[in-house]
Amino acid sequence: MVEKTEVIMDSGEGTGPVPAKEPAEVLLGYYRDMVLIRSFELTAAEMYKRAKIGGYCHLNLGEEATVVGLTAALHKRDYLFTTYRDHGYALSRGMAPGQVMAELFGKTTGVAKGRGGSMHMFDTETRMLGGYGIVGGQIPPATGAALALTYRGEPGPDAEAVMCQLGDGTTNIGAFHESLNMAAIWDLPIVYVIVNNRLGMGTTVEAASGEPELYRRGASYRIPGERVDGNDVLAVREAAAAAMERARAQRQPGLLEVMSYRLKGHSVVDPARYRSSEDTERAREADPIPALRGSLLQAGIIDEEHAMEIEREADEQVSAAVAFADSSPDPAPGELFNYAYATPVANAPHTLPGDPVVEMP
Amino acid sequence: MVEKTEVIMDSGEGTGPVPAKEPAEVLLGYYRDMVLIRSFELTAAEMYKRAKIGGYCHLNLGEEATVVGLTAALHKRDYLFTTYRDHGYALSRGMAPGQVMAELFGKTTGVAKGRGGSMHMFDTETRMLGGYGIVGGQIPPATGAALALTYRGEPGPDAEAVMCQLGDGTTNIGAFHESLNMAAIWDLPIVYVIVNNRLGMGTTVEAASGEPELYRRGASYRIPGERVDGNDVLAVREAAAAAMERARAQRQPGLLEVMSYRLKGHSVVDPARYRSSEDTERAREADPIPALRGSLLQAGIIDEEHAMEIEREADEQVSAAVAFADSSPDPAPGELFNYAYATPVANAPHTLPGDPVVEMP
Amino acid sequence: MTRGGDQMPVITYRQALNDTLRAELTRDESVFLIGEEIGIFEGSYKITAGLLAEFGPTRVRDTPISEEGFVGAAIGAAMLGMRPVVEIMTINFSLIAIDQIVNHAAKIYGMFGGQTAVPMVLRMPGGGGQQLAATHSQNLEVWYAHVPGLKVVAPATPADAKALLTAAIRDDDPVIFLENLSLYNTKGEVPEGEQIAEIGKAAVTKEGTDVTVIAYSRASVIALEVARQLEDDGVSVEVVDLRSLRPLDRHTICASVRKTSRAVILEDDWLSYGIGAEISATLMEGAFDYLDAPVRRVAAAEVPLPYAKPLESAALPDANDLIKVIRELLEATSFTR
Amino acid sequence: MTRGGDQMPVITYRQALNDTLRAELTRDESVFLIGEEIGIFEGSYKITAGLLAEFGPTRVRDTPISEEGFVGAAIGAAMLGMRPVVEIMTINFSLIAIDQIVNHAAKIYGMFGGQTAVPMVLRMPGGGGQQLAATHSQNLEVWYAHVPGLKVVAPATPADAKALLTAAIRDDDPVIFLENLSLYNTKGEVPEGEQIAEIGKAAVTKEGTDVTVIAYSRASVIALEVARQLEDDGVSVEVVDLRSLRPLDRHTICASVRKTSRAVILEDDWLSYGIGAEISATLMEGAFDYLDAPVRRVAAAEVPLPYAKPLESAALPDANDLIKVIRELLEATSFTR
Ligand SMILES: Cc1ncc(C[n+]2csc(CCOP(=O)(O)OP(=O)(O)O)c2C)c(N)n1
Ligand SMILES: Cc1ncc(C[n+]2csc(CCOP(=O)(O)OP(=O)(O)O)c2C)c(N)n1
Ligand SMILES: [Mg+2]
Ligand SMILES: [Mg+2]
Repeated sequence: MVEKTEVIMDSGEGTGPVPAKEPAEVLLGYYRDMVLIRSFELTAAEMYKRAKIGGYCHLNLGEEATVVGLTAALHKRDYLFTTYRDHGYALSRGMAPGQVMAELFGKTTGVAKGRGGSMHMFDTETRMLGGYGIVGGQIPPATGAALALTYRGEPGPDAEAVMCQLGDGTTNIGAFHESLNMAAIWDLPIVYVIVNNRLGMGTTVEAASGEPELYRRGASYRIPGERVDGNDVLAVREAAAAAMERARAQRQPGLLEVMSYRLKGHSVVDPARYRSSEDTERAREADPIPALRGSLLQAGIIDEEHAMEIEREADEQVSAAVAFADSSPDPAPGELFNYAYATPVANAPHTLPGDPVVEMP
Repeated sequence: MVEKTEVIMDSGEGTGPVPAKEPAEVLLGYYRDMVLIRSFELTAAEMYKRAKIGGYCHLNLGEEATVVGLTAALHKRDYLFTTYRDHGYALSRGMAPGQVMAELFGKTTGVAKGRGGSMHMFDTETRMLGGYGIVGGQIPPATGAALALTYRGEPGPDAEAVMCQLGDGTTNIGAFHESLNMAAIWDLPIVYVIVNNRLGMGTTVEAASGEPELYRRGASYRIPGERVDGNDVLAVREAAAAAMERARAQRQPGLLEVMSYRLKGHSVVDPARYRSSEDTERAREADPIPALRGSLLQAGIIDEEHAMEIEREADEQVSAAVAFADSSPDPAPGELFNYAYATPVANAPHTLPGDPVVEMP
Repeated sequence: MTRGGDQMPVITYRQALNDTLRAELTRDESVFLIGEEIGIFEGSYKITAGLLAEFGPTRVRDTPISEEGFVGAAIGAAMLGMRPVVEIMTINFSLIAIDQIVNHAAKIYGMFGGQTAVPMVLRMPGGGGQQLAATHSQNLEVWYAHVPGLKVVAPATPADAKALLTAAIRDDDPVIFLENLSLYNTKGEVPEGEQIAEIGKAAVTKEGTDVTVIAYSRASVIALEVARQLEDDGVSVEVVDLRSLRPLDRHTICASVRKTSRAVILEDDWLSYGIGAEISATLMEGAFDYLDAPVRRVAAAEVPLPYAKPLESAALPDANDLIKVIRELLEATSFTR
Repeated sequence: MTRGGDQMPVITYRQALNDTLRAELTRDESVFLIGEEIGIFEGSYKITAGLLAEFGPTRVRDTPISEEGFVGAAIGAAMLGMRPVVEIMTINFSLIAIDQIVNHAAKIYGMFGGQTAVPMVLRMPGGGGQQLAATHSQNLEVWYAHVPGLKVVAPATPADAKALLTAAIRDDDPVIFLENLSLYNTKGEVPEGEQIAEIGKAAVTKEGTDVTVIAYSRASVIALEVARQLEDDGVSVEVVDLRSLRPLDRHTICASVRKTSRAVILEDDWLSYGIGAEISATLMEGAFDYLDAPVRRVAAAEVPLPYAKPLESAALPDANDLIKVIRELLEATSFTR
């Protein structure tokens, strides 16, 4: 008999009462960012159904506090590498929602000119150096980016550093092991962040990992590991900021495990039938957005009306993003070879299907 | 300035006084095996110089107690997978020295019919399923062999199990990580043995591994790790036997780190100039063969004459092996396609260089 | 391959694979399935749907995301007499496991002097056209086709999917079994009962006299459609479906082109150094004197495949490209028709 | 390529590489070397000898045995503007890193819309003939040559080694730089001073009128020797050294064969789906009307290369095989000479 997947809830219960010392506008900012991601992702799912978006499309639904907490720990000069589940990071790192949506729509105005799509948000300006679709594929390049930093600057509180986000299932791939080891022996300014949403597609962490407390896997490289509640935006920010500071100032690589939940299927087309209703229920209960909303209301930082205004603003931003994407031009077939090589070179093969390969004289 | 490599001596001092309870003939057997390996390897180096052997040739010189201790822990029905540094394992697992030497000479009488050479000793009879030349390449197949065992038998003291030998440098490759994790989640009957000879070519363990106490790396999979003095044949056997028993009876995978030394260069052509003289000296002092010889003499198990007889016998065996290899036939070019496929199939491409690819009618 | 029965059921390519896996799991205890998400998730593309429930988690084994590890584990299991059928989610991810496939699975039988076979199947879909972008849309089959020690098959129809998968599972060598994302929902007649194809043989799937189109996998389906379409225009196209890329059935290819004197290759991979290059070189060597004009190749544009639909469509070969090239070829050789 | 100076020093291929690495490390701070055992061990094949002592451990960086990891790290460093020159000990081990090379290095520039280049060089020797057996003797260059986004060069001479390595290091794209174990000790004249080859261009290294031999890397050296030898017998052989496998200089190849009307390809890789297949297909398309006979290929036998010398020698192409095929070709076309 096939058992339904059970995932284990072993972290905190999300954002509780907000600390008094935290400035209201900061908290409001986080709430705004989280709500924007939520609205964006729900709209992306909708647009996928309408076939405005194609290919694979993985959402951050349920992970908003994690995403916002992590990016809040970054300096402007830090670099971020992520998985294919990257829309939220792109928004939260500062890419314009319109350009992110345009990328999903495959338009020339997309952040990657429509060439990458959902899995490949990239922007040199905001230093998000890519969502990557090959599981674990981002980890060695992120590690190499940190290596590059050791050539161009000294450690210090304002030094540049790298954050490399990955999923729980990804800790079982060789590239994870090889990269953390290099970061350790070379003292690289990088923090690896495992977003543990308890599932890699349909497989639980317990089924996939000999050591399911994933932050402990840093021990194989003497990299300090820590686990934090991913539904608590402040806790995520604090833990990530501390690790990033050690990376910047001491070139101490870090490993942070953020316990989160995926509210929906692995990608928009996955009905997640393998998930038990208890588990889905638990994920819904842990939803960080109503939790933070509640805390903000309770602390008197917002009232219901203000909250609704924030939500409406987010929806408007997303609607504007859709309008922008919709009205943006499709790339023309003639642009196909535009980014074939960075250094142009003789004899590069630029023929279309069915064109002659060599001209007979 | 380039520092010479310093390797750290942090294990015991080799075989001390032999325990009274250990039967004399067992100890003598180990000594015989170790001396045979020593003689074989010295001769192999010599034969390489005489161009009887080609390609790469990696020796077990200095690792004899490790090799003999490990194979002593195996049952006849256990499987062994090793690296390219495999001559000693082949001998000690029971392959005929003549056939091992013939493999080195590339003769049809070689254990792999001359097709594998030094790095690829293989014999289904003695269940040594290969030396492998790709670093880490043997680890996933060894893990899969253990997986196969779970389909064909129940755990128990006489169950089959797998030993997978690898080098210290090899713990940094992705395949190590992926394999140990699978062994852990699937409860496989396998013991991974790291032969830590302190060097992977010219690189020290400390330079290559974030956690240089390599047996600790089992923790990432909740696999118990242990470290043992590789110059003490009995200690190696005990530790390996205990781990193999847990693998057989409880399907508990194990990780054993055996601290050993490489007496010479990485392969026969490596003068090891990168090694400090202190380090070479230390390796020489730790040589397990004079140590065991001394202990056996001291315990009165052998006298000088007996010892010399054992050594002479080993030399004679090796001379006979060389004679056998020398007089064995070379494979004929016509045999080239003999093992192209296990299941023959239409249109298999069996042309020699320059032969026509298709006959025109 | 024996074709039997009067009324053949029409099923999808996906169903043919699923049925065959079920049949082989039932027939032979040493067969087991292994791969990512093939069990509880029922396969990324649902090829293994229902099999976990039917055969349990040891026969249908979910793995961690460790392509090199579990492919290598399948190799070791095969060395001990098991017959693993591995699903690699797509050919793009097989790159992580390719050292195990090429340096181990393909070498073990020959390098160790024929002592131990490695009977395993590596199933993997390839192909573009689904807007999966550059890293998830590749056709790297030529890499595997180049490697001695491997066998490589690429069925185009549900019937061939069944007969070639059965053959692959019963073969004692490592077989790369190439599927294609856009074929899974295609339908065709599939004979009931045991069907075992002969690996290494191409098939003439339609006879014709004016030009031979050579293709495999998805491109074979297009070739056949185009051939049928052009028939109405009075052009007689012969279609050769390679079915096996390694070994390559040079005789069938050459025999067809010696008859038609014209050849076009349709392939989904990148043009330079692709499958078509070997086909063209084979015709150079085996049909030169019969050719009325140079063999033409219709293949993908040489770029990392973009996500945006207009660019993706421009880069991939389609029926129109094939028709255009056939017409060009016929025109250029009208003197001989 | 500019050739200057009166008396050119004669140095080995190894020395040419070593000199060039030194020169580029000196010239550009962003260049660094990374790989296994390139520092304290001075390189498996001593290409980096002396460089650690000269430039220190950050410019000449030894790595753990983690091909996927350090190749990927080089990619990331390149994305931030460094210019890593990676040594992969042999092409055989590049399989472990090939996901990073093909799914990342080759894709990042195009897939992200041209935002970030990946200026890096991947040096790797290939080739058989050293009795290193099946897993350590491969010529898998066709795999890389097939992949858009990569550039692939394969110098045959010390002078080209220098000029192409310099070009590769200064190029903003990932360049696969193919060396060959049996070339390291070969000697040749190497012009002093800066030499920058043009990637993507083949060279006619000897002119001739009877037949064109097309080759690259080690095979080019053999082709030239054979050409000189046959000259004494009155056979005029033209030699085309490809130098760049991607892009492939189809024009130079076709121009030569349009002149000689006969072509033989000499290649060290396996015949089926090898480099020669694309050359033959190119000639099919670009020189068909000029050919007096089908293009012939001389390539390696399709087996995992055995260790034993007699088998290894039988499997690999050599000068005699090439001479035999040239003579066969001339004989078959004697009517036209
Ligand atoms: C190398 C590779 N193998 C398999 C896949 C298919 N795949 C895509 S996402 C995924 C699950 C990843 O799980 P996790 O790391 O937990 O990240 P999450 O999706 O939960 O964010 C898999 C198996 C892939 N993209 N790349
Ligand atoms: C994948 C791969 N990378 C590199 C090499 C080259 N190489 C052969 S042995 C070796 C060192 C291995 O060191 P270790 O694991 O400590 O084993 P030892 O040789 O000391 O027994 C290296 C780098 C290889 N054979 N395979
Ligand atoms: Mg997950
Ligand atoms: Mg070692």
